[in-house]
Amino acid sequence: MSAPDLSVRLPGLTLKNPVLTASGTFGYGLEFSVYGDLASLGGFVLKGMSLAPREGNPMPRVAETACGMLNAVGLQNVGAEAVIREKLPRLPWRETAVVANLYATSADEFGELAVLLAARPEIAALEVNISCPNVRHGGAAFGQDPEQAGLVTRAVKDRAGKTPVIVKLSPNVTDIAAIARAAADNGADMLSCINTLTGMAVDLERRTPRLANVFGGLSGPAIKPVALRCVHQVRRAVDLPVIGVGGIACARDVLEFILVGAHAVQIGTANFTRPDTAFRLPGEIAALMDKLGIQSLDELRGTLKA
Amino acid sequence: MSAPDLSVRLPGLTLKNPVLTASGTFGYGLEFSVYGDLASLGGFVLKGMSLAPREGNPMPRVAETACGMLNAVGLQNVGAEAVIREKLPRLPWRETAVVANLYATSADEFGELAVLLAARPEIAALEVNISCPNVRHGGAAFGQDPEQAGLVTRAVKDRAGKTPVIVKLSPNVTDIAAIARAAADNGADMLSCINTLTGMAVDLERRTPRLANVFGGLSGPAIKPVALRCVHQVRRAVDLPVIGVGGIACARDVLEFILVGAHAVQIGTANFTRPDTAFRLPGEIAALMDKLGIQSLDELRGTLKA
Amino acid sequence: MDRQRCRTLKVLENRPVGQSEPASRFFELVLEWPGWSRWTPGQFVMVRPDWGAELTWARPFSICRADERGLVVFYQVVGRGTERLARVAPGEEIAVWGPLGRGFAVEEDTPTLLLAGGIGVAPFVGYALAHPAPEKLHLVFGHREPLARYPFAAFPAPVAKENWHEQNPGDLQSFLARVREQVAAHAASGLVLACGPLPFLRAVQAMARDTGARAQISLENRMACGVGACLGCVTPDADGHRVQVCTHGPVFWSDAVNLDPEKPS
Amino acid sequence: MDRQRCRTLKVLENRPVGQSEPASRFFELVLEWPGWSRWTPGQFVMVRPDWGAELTWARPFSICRADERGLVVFYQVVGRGTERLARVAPGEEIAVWGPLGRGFAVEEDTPTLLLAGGIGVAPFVGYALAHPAPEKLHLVFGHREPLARYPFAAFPAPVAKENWHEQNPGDLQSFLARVREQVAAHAASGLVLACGPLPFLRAVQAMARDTGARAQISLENRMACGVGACLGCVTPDADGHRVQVCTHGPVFWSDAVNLDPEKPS
Ligand SMILES: Cc1cc2nc3c(=O)[nH]c(=O)nc-3n(C[C@H](O)[C@H](O)[C@H](O)COP(=O)(O)OP(=O)(O)OC[C@H]3O[C@@H](n4cnc5c(N)ncnc54)[C@H](O)[C@@H]3O)c2cc1C
Ligand SMILES: Cc1cc2nc3c(=O)[nH]c(=O)nc-3n(C[C@H](O)[C@H](O)[C@H](O)COP(=O)(O)OP(=O)(O)OC[C@H]3O[C@@H](n4cnc5c(N)ncnc54)[C@H](O)[C@@H]3O)c2cc1C
Ligand SMILES: Cc1cc2nc3c(=O)[nH]c(=O)nc-3n(C[C@H](O)[C@H](O)[C@H](O)COP(=O)(O)O)c2cc1C
Ligand SMILES: Cc1cc2nc3c(=O)[nH]c(=O)nc-3n(C[C@H](O)[C@H](O)[C@H](O)COP(=O)(O)O)c2cc1C
Ligand code: FES
Ligand code: FES
Repeated sequence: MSAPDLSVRLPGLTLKNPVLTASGTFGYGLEFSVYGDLASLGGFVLKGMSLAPREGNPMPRVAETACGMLNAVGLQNVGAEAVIREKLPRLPWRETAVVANLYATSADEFGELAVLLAARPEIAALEVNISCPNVRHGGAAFGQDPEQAGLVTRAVKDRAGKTPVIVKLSPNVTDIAAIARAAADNGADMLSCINTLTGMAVDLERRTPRLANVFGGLSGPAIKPVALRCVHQVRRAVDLPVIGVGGIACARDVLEFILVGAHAVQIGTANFTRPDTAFRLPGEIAALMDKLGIQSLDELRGTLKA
Repeated sequence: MSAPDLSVRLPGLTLKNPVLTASGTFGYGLEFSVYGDLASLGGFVLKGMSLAPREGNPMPRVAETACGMLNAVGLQNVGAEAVIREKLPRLPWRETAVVANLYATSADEFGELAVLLAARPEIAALEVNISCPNVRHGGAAFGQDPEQAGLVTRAVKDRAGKTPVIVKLSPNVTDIAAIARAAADNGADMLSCINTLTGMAVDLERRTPRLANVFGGLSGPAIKPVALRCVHQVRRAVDLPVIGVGGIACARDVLEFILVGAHAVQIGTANFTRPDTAFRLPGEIAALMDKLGIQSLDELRGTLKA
Repeated sequence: MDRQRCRTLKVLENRPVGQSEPASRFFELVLEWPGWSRWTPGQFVMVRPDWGAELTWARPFSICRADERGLVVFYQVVGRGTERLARVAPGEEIAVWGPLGRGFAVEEDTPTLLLAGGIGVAPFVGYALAHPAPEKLHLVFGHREPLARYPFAAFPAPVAKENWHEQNPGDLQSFLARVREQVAAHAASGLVLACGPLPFLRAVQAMARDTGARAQISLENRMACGVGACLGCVTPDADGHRVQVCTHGPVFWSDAVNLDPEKPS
Repeated sequence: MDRQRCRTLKVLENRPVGQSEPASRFFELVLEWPGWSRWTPGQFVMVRPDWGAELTWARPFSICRADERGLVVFYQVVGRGTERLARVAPGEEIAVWGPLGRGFAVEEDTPTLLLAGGIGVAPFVGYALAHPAPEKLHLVFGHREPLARYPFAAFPAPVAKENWHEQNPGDLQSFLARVREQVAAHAASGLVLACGPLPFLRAVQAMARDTGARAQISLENRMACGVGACLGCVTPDADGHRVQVCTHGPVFWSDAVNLDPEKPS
């Protein structure tokens, strides 16, 4: 049997395999380059960036929970221009897809970011973060209202030129399909889901929240069932490729998301459990496909009998 | 130091301790009576009941997930009249609070159920399940729309006489505070939160959902951060006692919910990890309070510095 | 009532059976005696090592044997829970509740056919040991792994026993033909008891229906609580009502349950 | 680049130190040699036994010693992760990545003061063993548990060392007074290195400021990734920018970081 075909065709973008890494969990890629070959990944999504530099939230920002973690980093980043200047030139963008993750507090600002990043040859796609629960302005608010989600999507798409636009959805909504439709109707090329679930943890002895920000985003294996559900609902609601994110830790998890209809996946918290997790996955996926007698991801994608 | 005071005063109801068990995870109490003394609990909530008997969803109905489980039982129950006839007479209701959990597909039906159950001396309170993700009609739909939630609450409250009414909230919403306010404005005496998160799991080899119903409700330690967050948000939004539910497994968990503002708690999935979990908790809570130098739950409740 | 039915028991032994390789999949677990006043073969226990919160449920296992020397469970490693169970060392403590459910009928004077598929042989060991007239018992055992991996030698001598090793295509058919022959032989005045994989139980159910034999089958539905509360383990009964396997079973009269797979709605 | 920096290493030893009771809280973990080409005392490793998914993160530990015989970590059991780590048996494999972060300055000709609080003594063992002129080192060690539980005897003989056992109220003050005295003594031409609980580091930072001593302190912020990616471990630097302790530290010049607790916004 020949090696299974792991490639993924997306609008305006072909990935050598379905393994991307999730924004905020893989730095600028460079932090992980000693643990594996960045070029071996399907791609990686950069830490969320804004127009101006942001210092993020105070400490503590992370807490461990049962099969998961909470974070309230609050989008600390050096700002888009510094990323362009200092990080992009160092990335192996000709060999793997480098995706920019955008955060802003207004549709206009999102548009400005899109102009900056879409102009960069290093950037293969823009991922619009309308789902961050850890910032006071914008963030999840855009992702929780179809109209706002549509406006932001349109603002980015209009200024992204040929660079494909991925809209990242929040699970903290009553009806994720409605947000997905709004994004689709306003020009999104792809959707990624999910961002984190809003959660909280407390320190009983100190009688304080475990995060200075009180609320944080829950990620990790704990949320995988919610992520699978969201991917399934979104795939049934709109006819766009979906990138599955949430609790993915092993090759089996990846194929489960493909089975439910995802085109590709992003690895988040699992990068922390072992920094070479993402690098090991393409090989492990191929081996598992082999074992299951699956030749290509297309053959598996969306074949769930439901 | 004297034994800590575990009692909880609720509208129309005093509990000897904050430990209730959650609907659907403790049968009719009787299933657990060989594992402990039912009368030693603060109370227990009966399996959700409807007017007519229901056979629930087909198999498989449960799946294990990371630090949690999915269920899609679909409210199988023998119907309210059979419960009243066959189960209530066998329960130690003079010694502990027996709470009826109500499910219906319309506000009128909810009202009818309320009439039946509120008339029973065995029943200490009614819990209105407007948050079940596992049934096609009603269920979560009522819990995801403030107006519907208000109507159902009103229908039950109007027919419940002196029996206190607890409205059980769903976490599968954009704004849980809005639902909480709707319930409060329409006469709810207390709120319980949370019911399960909608999730999904799949069998890669068979290419099928792991639940015949496709979607199910996620419960267990995995969801504790979401439950704590919801209790915190709801307590800040309305001035009603809240019963915390979601992933509670040990005395520390219980006190964390009290710290965030809950009056009492319900133990769900943890009843499955060991059938004597709930029975052991009151003693373990007292021991932990002792260790922390807390004399009464009132002293701890809602004292989170946030 | 015995309010101590959920106990923390010390592991006395936990070792691979019938093989020496580290990759063993068959284990015998011996726990300290839980002090039960009574149990019936075919009943089961829920077992939960102190494995933390990642695996939510305890795991159900048939009682293989139980006497003053200890409670014995015989298990096969098939997934995450049994893998972790296999790593538990003697001296560690694990939570156990039971005996649970309804066991097999014991009829002293009735020729009784024991039909076991694979690890389904486990409860019949205790059944045979506790039976007042083991010479009335006839075991027909079908297995895929070498015989030494199963507790086949543990049956008392008076039991008539035969084993069918499925190694080649066609072996399964020979085994089922033998089962059919024996079910027919026990149809008039005997009792048939079966434990094994679901397709095997379906076959036995059909044979019992065809021959009119009185038969009991033991189901292994997935269980979260083991005590009748979660309604996760239900099976449709003959009237189409969904009943809990953990409390109404796991042993049912074969005409009392509907084993056809339910269609997802 | 060495692309093998995340390794699965075999546990050679993992045993309680300085006591025989089972309830031991201090352990020495020896792992097979990871084959590093280079490391600096004060650097750390992330350690993750094969404990399943319930505990999400690996745990950071200072490198206590590292040479061809193995990688040695010295740890105190304080929570769920270290409890599970303490149960790992020799022969098991655990994931380790490192060496991580920036270690302590080594200045051959400079009298160097090592200030250790409790388990914070761990990295100084390797520091002293690797130092080209151990006779220039002076260790002041404050501890609450009996001395035998810490790797105090492991320091090479030329190191001047003194220990302060905090048993009674007031002992802490005597210890801090001695620390202040020694910091002052090293202010003019020495180097001060400190590792221990945060309040202790704050005190050392203040003393260095007051006396003008050149000092480095090692921070132990909570870490999820250890590689600079999660931004969970940040601390404000002197300019108020939040920098990752795992990559910019864990060892900082004491005037380069702001240790005042941040106010929740
Ligand atoms: C009443 C009863 C008695 C049993 N007696 C024995 C016994 O004596 N010896 C023994 O080895 N096993 C017995 N089993 C089966 C045993 O409970 C399962 O093999 C075990 O729970 C699997 O746990 P796991 O975590 O290793 O597998 P999982 O990781 O949970 O699953 C691994 C695989 O096994 C399947 N599986 C898991 N649980 C069950 C189940 N309950 N029924 C059918 N398939 C399942 C899954 O679908 C999956 O394919 C019994 C089951 C029941 C209900
Ligand atoms: C760079 C670095 C080097 C370290 N070196 C050592 C060492 O050599 N030996 C050693 O014993 N310990 C060392 N630590 C601390 C060690 O990492 C923690 O004790 C450990 O992670 C606790 O894990 P746990 O799961 O047992 O505790 P948890 O269950 O996670 O927490 C238990 C308690 O410890 C506190 N805690 C947990 N992690 C940390 C942390 N990173 N910093 C401060 N408090 C924490 C929690 O707030 C809680 O009160 C080091 C930490 C860092 C960042
Ligand atoms: C520490 C941390 C930081 C994150 N930062 C971002 C971010 O900047 N932008 C974004 O869109 N998502 C961010 N996320 C969300 C992840 O990209 C991902 O959607 C989420 O963690 C769920 O995936 P997982 O369960 O695999 O971690 C962050 C997550 C974590 C844990
Ligand atoms: C098997 C099962 C059945 C349930 N049935 C009901 C029900 O009938 N009515 C209801 O309001 N909630 C039901 N629930 C939800 C629980 O009462 C509880 O809200 C939820 O499980 C979260 O708590 P936990 O994490 O402690 O389990 C059920 C949960 C489970 C696991
Ligand atoms: S296992 Fe819970 S009802 Fe049978
Ligand atoms: S631990 Fe992740 S950035 Fe430092």
